[in-house]
Amino acid sequence: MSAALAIENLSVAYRARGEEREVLRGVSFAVPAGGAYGLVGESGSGKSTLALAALRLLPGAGRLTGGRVRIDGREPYVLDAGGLRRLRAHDVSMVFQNPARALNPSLTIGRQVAEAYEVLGWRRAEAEERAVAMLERVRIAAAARVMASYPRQLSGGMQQRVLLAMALAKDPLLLVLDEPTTGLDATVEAELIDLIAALRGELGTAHVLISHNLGVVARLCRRVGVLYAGRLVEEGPAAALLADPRHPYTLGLLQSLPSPGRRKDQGRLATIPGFPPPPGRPTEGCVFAARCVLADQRCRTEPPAAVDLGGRVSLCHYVERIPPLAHGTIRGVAFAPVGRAPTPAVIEAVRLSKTYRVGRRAVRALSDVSFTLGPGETLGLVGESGSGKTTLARLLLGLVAPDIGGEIRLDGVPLAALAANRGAAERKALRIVLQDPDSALNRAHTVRHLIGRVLRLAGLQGAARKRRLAELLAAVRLEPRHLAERPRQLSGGLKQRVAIARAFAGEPRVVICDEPTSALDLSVQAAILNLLADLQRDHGTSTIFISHDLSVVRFLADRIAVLYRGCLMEIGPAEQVFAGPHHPYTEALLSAAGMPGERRAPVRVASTLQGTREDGVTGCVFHARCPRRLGSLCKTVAPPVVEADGHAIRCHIPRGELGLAASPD
Amino acid sequence: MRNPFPLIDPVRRRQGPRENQLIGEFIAGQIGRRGFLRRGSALGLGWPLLAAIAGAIDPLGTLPARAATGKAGTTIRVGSPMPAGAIDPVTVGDAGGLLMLQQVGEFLVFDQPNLRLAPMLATAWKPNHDGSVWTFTLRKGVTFHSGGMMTAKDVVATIERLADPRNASNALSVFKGVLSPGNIEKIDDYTVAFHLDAPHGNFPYYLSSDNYNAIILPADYKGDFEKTWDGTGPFQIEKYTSKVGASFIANANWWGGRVLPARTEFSFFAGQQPQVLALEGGDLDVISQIVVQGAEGLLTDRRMSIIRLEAAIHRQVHMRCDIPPFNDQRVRRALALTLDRPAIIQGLFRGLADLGNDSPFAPVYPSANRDVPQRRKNIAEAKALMQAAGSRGFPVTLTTEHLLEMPDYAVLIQNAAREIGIDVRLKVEPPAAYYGSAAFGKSDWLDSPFGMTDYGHRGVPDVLLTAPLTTHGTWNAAHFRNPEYDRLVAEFVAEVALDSQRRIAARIEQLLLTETPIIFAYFYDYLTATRKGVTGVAPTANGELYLQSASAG
Amino acid sequence: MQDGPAAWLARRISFGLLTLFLLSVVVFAGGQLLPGDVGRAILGPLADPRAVAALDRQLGADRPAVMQYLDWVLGILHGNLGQSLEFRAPVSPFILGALAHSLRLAAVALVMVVPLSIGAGVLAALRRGTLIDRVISLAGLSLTVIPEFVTSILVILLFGVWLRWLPISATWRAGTGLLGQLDHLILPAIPLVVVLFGYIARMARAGTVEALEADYTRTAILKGLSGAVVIRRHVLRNALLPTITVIAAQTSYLVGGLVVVESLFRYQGIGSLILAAAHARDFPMLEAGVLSVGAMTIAVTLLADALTAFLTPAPVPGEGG
Amino acid sequence: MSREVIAAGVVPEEAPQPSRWRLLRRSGGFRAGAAIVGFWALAALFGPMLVPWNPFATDPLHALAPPSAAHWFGTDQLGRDIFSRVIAGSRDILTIAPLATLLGTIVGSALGLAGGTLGGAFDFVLGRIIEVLVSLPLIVVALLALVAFGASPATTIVLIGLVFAPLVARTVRAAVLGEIALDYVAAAELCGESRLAIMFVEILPNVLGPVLVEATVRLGYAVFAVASLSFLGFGPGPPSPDWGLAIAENYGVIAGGYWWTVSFDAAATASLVVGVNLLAEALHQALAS
Repeated sequence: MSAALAIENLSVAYRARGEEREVLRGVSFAVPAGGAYGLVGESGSGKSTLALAALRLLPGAGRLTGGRVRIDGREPYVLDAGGLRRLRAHDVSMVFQNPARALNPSLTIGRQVAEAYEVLGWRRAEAEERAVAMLERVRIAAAARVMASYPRQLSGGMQQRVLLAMALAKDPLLLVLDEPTTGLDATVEAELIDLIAALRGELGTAHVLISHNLGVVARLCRRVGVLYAGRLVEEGPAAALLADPRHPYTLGLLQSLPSPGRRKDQGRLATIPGFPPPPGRPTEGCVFAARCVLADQRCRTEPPAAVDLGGRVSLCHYVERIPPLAHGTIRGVAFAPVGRAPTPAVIEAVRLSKTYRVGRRAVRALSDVSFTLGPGETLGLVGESGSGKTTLARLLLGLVAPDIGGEIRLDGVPLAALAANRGAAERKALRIVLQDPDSALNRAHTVRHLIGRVLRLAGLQGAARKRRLAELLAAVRLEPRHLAERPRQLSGGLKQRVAIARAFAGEPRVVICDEPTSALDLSVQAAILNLLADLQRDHGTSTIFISHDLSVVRFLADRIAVLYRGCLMEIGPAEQVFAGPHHPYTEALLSAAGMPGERRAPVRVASTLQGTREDGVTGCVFHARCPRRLGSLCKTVAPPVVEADGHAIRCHIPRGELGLAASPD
Repeated sequence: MRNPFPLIDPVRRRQGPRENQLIGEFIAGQIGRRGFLRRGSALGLGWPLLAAIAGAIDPLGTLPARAATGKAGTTIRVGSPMPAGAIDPVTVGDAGGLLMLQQVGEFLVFDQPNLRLAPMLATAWKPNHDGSVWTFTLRKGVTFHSGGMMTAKDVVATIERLADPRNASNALSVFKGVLSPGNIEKIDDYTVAFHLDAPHGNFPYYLSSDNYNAIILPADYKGDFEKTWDGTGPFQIEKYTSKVGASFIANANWWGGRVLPARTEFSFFAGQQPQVLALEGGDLDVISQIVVQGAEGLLTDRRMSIIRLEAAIHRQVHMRCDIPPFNDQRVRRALALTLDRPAIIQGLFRGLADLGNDSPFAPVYPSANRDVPQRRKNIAEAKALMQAAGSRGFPVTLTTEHLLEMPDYAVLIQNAAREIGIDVRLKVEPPAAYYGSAAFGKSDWLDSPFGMTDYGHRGVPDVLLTAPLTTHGTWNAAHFRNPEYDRLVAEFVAEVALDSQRRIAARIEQLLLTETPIIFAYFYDYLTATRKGVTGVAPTANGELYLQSASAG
Repeated sequence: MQDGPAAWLARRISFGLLTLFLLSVVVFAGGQLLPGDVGRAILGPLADPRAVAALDRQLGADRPAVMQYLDWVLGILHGNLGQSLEFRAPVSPFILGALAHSLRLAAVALVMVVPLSIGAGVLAALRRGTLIDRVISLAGLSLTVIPEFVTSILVILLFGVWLRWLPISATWRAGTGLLGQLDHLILPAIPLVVVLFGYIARMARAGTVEALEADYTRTAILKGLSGAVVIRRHVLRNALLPTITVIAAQTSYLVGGLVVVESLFRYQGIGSLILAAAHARDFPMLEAGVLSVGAMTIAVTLLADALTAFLTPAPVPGEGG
Repeated sequence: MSREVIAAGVVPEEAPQPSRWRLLRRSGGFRAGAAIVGFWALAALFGPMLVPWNPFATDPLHALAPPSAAHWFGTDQLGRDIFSRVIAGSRDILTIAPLATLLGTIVGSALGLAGGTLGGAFDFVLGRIIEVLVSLPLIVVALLALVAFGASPATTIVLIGLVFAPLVARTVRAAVLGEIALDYVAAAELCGESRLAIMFVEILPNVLGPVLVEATVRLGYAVFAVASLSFLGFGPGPPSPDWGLAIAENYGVIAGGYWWTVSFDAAATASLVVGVNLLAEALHQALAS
C-alpha cells in the first residue's frame, strides 16, 4: 500500500509585485495509509501553503519550484484536468479554518452536502438520504432541520461539522485539516477533536492536521513536523518530540507555553526573542539563527544538514546541546506574591446586568454580576464567546450603561454609568488594552502622536511629557526610532506594545486587558504576558485580564472568575479555582483546554443547536449542557452561591461532590 | 424670382402719368391681372409690353390657377418648428402654430411672395375716396370642413373676435389704432365694409395672410380649435399629437380645385440641427424654413434643392439715443460705418440676403426708394465722426438673444467696433429672458443702451416704421424721438398711391441715415429646403407653406 | 430585513412618500424663480400687454403662487395631475405619453446593454489579467464617461446619414407596428448602451472575481465538481447580485436624464417635457413631470432592494453578542 | 548576552510596504490619464497665448474652410481658426468642472463626517436629501436651476457643486461609519477627546482615501455635465470657444461634409473625460490595494 501522501523536497514560491519570493524550500515527509501526521508552525511559516501545494490548489501567484507530490502513488501535478478532478472527487478532501466562508451563503446545507454524493454518481434523492445519514454520523442533532437551513443560521461548530461531513462523503484516502478548530470555543473545539479522532478510527482515512496549537496536535497525531520560515526544522513521533525536543525552535515554543501550574510569581515565561520572519525573506545558513540562543557564526553561514536520530530528524548543527537547555531552570526575577487582603477594593461591581434590544427580542448579555478588585491585584475573567465578558468590560469603562440596579464603585465612590458623565480623573483611572491592535490604533497617526496625545490630555506638557514618553517606551521595550513610524509599518507584537504603552500612559488605577494576546503568535505572546506582569508590578496597577485561554489566565491572574451566558459561575483565588472543587462548567473548560502532557479525564458538555436560546430561564443557565445535571432542579430553581474562604461557586451540587483536579505533575 | 422692379422702372419712365397711375394700381394689387390687361390695352399700351409687365409682377397669378405638374396622391413629409402651446387662431404667435393653422384655414386676401395681394376668400376689395372705409366682396361656393357655407356673418364674427381686447388676441397689436370692434358692417351675404379709425392705404394687408391670426372661422366658433380644426383650406385634419406632429388629408370639395397630394405629415422639431439631419437621413421631404447659418451643408448638397424668397426678415441693432454713449448721432453714424455689410452677408448667409441701408425699407418692398445712396464701410469717416464727437472710444455691452445667427452677428459687430476704439462686450440671453415682460423698465430689449432684436417678415413696412421708431412706438428700443420723422410716417401710412409712397420713403430713408437710431445691415431671404424631385412646394416669407400642388416624386 | 419584511416595506414606502413630498416642495419653490410669465410665453414677446393680461387671467396664472400649489396638491389627492397652462389640457396624457416613450427607450437600452455588459464582465473576470480583461475594463472605463451628445452625433452620422441603415428621428409615424417602433429606437439606444456598459460590466466583473476567489468556490472545486457546474451553481449566483442594485441606480438617469439624446433624436421623453415646461413656466406640467420621474426612481430602487434582500436572506436576528 | 537583553532583542521590521505613491506612478492608467489631463491643463493656462490665430478673430469670407496649412483644424462658420478655439476652449470647462467638484467634495465631506458621527436627526434629514437628489437626474436638476437663475459660470459651479455634495456625503458617511466601528474611536472618546477632535483629528485622516477617489470620480462626472450643459445652450455664451457650444452650433453642418467643425471639439471633450477617469481609476486601485 503506497503512502497516502508522500512529499519529497518540495519548494514553492509566490510572485508578488514583480519579484519571486520563496515560501517553502526542500520539505519532505510521508504519511502512511490511515496515518495521522501533524504540522506545527507559526504564521508565516508556510504550513497552509504546504497543504494547498499538496492538493495542487496554490492560488494564481503561487508556483511549485521543486520537488514531487504523490497521493496514493498518483502525482497531482502530472495528472490532467480530468484525472485531477477524479482524484478530488474520490480520494482527497480538505477542511479549512473559517467554516462560515467555506459554505455557499445562498444555498441550503442539504443542497451542498448532497452535491458531494451526486458527484459520486448517486441520483438526487439517494444523495440526500446519504447526506442526512452522514450529518448524523458527524453527531449533528436534528439533521433534517439543518439540511433545510442556510449556512449562517448555524453556529461555527455546526458549520465545521457540515464541512467535515462533506469531506468524508467520498470516504477519502487522505483528509487534510488546516487549523480546523482555531477561533472556536474551547468546549466546541474539544468536541470536534474527539469527533475527528473517532472518525479516523472508523473510516481509516489518513489525516494531515495543520495547527499552531501544540495541544490539539499532541491529541490527534502520531507523527509531528515543525515548520519554521518554510523549512521542516524537526520531524518525528509526536509523544517523543513534544516531551524531548531536539531543535532550539521546538524547545522555545514548548517553553513559551504557560504550562499547567506555571504562575507569574514562579518566574517569567521563557520567550523566543524577536519575531517570526515575514515569508520569503532569503536567508543563508540556518533560518532560526537570528532568534536562536545557541546560534554562532557557523549557524549564520552554513545551512545545517538533516541529522537522523533514528525515526526522527532535526535540522540543527548542535542537536546534542538541546537537552541540557531543556532542564536548566529559567532564571529571572520572580514576582513578589501580592498581599492577599484586598483592603479597600479599587473597583467594586455591584449586581451589574445588561439587556440588549435586538429587533423585538431582548437578549440578556449580563445578569447580576458582582465582584471586587484590590490594588495591584489581577482578576482573570474566563468565558467563551457570548459569555458577556466583553460586555462587562464595556460597562466598567462606561462605553455602555448597565441596567438599572447595577453600580460600579471606584475607591468606594459610585461611578456615573457613561464615561461622558464621569470626571476626568475617574475617566483616567480606567484604561483598556484590546485584542486587535490594528483596530485599536489609529492607522493614520505616528506612535509619538498615539502615546503623546494621551499624555497631553492627561495634562502633561513640554519636558515632563517628553520624559514620561521616554520612560514608557523603555517600559514596553520599544526603540526611540519607532516613534516616527505608523502602525502599518510595525509587526503585530510591536503594535500591541504601543497599545499597552498608551494604556499605561495616564497612570491608570485599573487596566482591563480584553484578549490582548489571542491575535498574536505563540512566541510573541509570552513576551507580552511578561511585559504586562512587569508593568503591573512596577506601577502597582490592578488589572482585569479577560481571555478564553485558561493557561494564559492561570499564568497572570491572582483571582479567577468564570462567566457563562452572562452569569458568574465561579470566582476565587487562582489556585483554588484550578485545584477544585470545580463548578461543572469550569471542569469542562479545564478538561477541554488539556495541556500537552497533562492527563485529564475527558469531561464533555452536550452540544446544543445554536439559536435554541432559552431566554428567561428560571434555573441555572448551564443546565441544558451540564453533564452533572440534577434533573429538573437545575432547570427550575436558581442555584445558590456557596462560598468558602473567598472561593464562591453557583451550583446546587454540594461542594464535596464537585470534581477535583487530578494531582498536577 | 429676383426683384421685378428694375425691369419695369425704365419702361415706366417712358410712360405718361395715367399709364403710370394704372401700372402703380396694378403693382399695388388694386386691380387684378385681367383688369390691368384690359385697361392697359384700353390706354393703348402694346400687348407684348403689357404681357411683360404682368409676367414680371405677377408670375404666379392667383395662386390656385397654377397648373399642377407633379404626381398625384403622394404623401409630403414636412419638418416644422414645435408649436408653442395649444393651437388657437386667436392667441397663436409662433411659427409652428401659424403653419398648422394655415394648413386648414384661409385668409380673405393672399399676400404673395412678391408682396402683391391676390384674391383668396375675398374676390375684390376697394377703398373709399381717402382709404378710411374698405369694402370686400366675398367668394361664393366656399364650404367649411364641417359642411357649412362661408358667408359675410362668418367673416364679421372672425375679425370682430380678433379686434376685441377682451379676447387676448395676438392680432391686437396689428389692429391697434386701425380697426376697433363694432366698426365691421355686413352689407349683404357676400359683402363686408370695414370702417377704420384712420385712413390706411395698406389696410388689405392687415386682413391678408400677413396677419396669421386672420384665418376665417365659422361664426359659431367656441374657442376649441384643437378639437374641430374647422377651416376652408385645401387640407383637413387627420391626426394632431401635440409636441410630436400632425397629419392632414386632401379636402375633396375645396373651392380652389384639385388638391394634388393625398396626405401631408408634419413632424415638430425643437431646433434646426435635428431637422437638417432628418432631411439628410431621408426621414423628411421638406423643411419649412432653414437659416443658412448651420445648414450650409444643404446648400452644397446635390440631393437637395433650396427655394429662395426675397424677404424683409432682419435684425435691428438699436442704440439708445436718450442716454450716453450713443446720445450723439455722430457716434451712432460712426459705428454704422464700421460694418462691412457685403462681407457680413457673405459670411452669415452665403450671399442669400439684401443689403440694408439703416432703414425699414427693405429692397423687397415696392414702396422702397432705390435712389438713396447705400451706406458702405468707411473707417476714416467713422474715426473723423468720433473725433468730431470728442470721443476716443468707450466700453459698452451689446445685449441680444441666443437665436439663429444673431450671436455670430454680434461677434462681427464686436470685432468691427474695435476698429474705432469701441470695446463691445456681449451678453447673450435666451429669448424669453431678453424680452422679459416686453414693457419699458421691465425688459432688457427695451431698456438696454445697445441691443439687437429679431424682426420677422411683413407684407408692408408700416408696422416696422411705426412701432420701433415713432415717438410713442411700443417697440421703440432706441428711444428715438423725432417729430419730423413721426409726421413723415403718418403721411406715408395714409398714402394709397405707390408713387407718392416711394417719394415719402426717400425722405424717411435720408432722415434715418443721418440720425441712424437703428442699424439695418441686411434683410435675409426666406429659405425652404426640399429633397430633389419634390415639386410644387409654395412657401411664403412669413412662414406659410402651401402644399396643394405639391408632389414627392 | 431586521424586523420582518412587512415592516421594512412599510418603512421604505413611507420614506418614499416623504421624499416625493419634499421633492414637490423643492420644485414648487424652484418654479417661482423661473423668469417671465405663462401668458407672455404663449403669446410671444411682441404680443399686446392687454392680451397677455387677459390670457393670464383666463388660465388662472395670475393667482398667488401658494394658491396654485395648494390647488395642485388638492388635485393630486383627487388623482388628477392638474391642467397644463401652456396646452390648456389635462397634464396626465402628456406625462403618461412622455413616460411611456422614456420607458420604451429605457427598456430597449436595457435589453441591449444588460446581457452584453454582464457577459463582458463575467468573461473579463474569468480571464482576469489577460488582454481581453484589460480591453473590456479599459473600454468600459472610457466609454462610460464620454458625453451622450458626442456618441449620439457619431452614431447619427455613421448609421443615419452615411450608411442610412436606420431612421434618425426616434418618433415613429402613428400606427407603425412594434417592430417598426423598435427600428426607430435602436439608434437613440446606442449612446445609452455606451454610457451604461461601463458601470454594469465593472460591477459584474468585481462580483465574479470576488465569488471566484471565495472559499466556498474552493470547497466546490474540492468536491470534484466540473468547472461549468462550479461557475453556474456557485459563482454566478453570488456574483451577479450586486449588479441588480447598480442597474436600479441608473433609473433616474435612464428615465429622466436623457434630455440630450431626446433633443438629438427628436424623441419626446419625460426629460424634454420637463425642460420645455420649465421654459414655458407651465407649473403643473413641471411639477407632475418631476414627480413622475422621482416616483419611478423610488419605486424601482425599492423593487431592486427587495429583490436583493429576497435572494440573500439577512442574518437571523439575535446572532452573536 | 544575558537572556534579559535577548528577550528585549532588536526586532526585524516587516518589509516596508512600497509607498502608495510609487505604486500609483507605476500604473499605466495613471501615466496616461496624467498626460492627457496635464496637456489640457496647460492648454487652459497658456493656450490662448500660444495658439497661431486669435481664437476670436472672425473672417467671414473664409468661413468653413477645410483643414489646411494655414488652419490646421480648418475654420468655423465665422471663419475663426478651429485649432486655436479648441485649445482656448479647454479654459472654460477646466475652470468650471474642478471648482464645482471642489465645492461638492468639501461640502459633501463635511456633511458626510457630521452625518456619520452625529447620527440621529441630522443623519435622517441628510438621508432624505440624498434620496431626493438621487431620484432626480443630474441634467434635469441642472437645467431647471439654470433656467431659473440664468446660465452663468458661477451658477453652474454652485449648482453642480451642491448637487454633488450629498452624493459625496453618501460615500464619506459610509466610510465614516466603517471607521466608527473600529476601537480607536472608542479609545479616543474614553481619553476625553472632544467630538470635533474625533471627527477631524481621528477619523478624517483615514477617510481622506475614499474622499480623494470620490472627488476624482466626481470630476469626471462634472466635466461630463458641464459639456452636456453647454451643448444644451446653458454653458458660456458666444463668442466663447467652449467645446459643447461649438458642437451644438455646428453639428447640423457635418452632414453636408463640413466634418471638421465638430470632430475636433468632440475628440477634445472625449479625451478630457477619459483622461480624468483614468486618473480616478488608477487612484482607486492604488488606495484599495
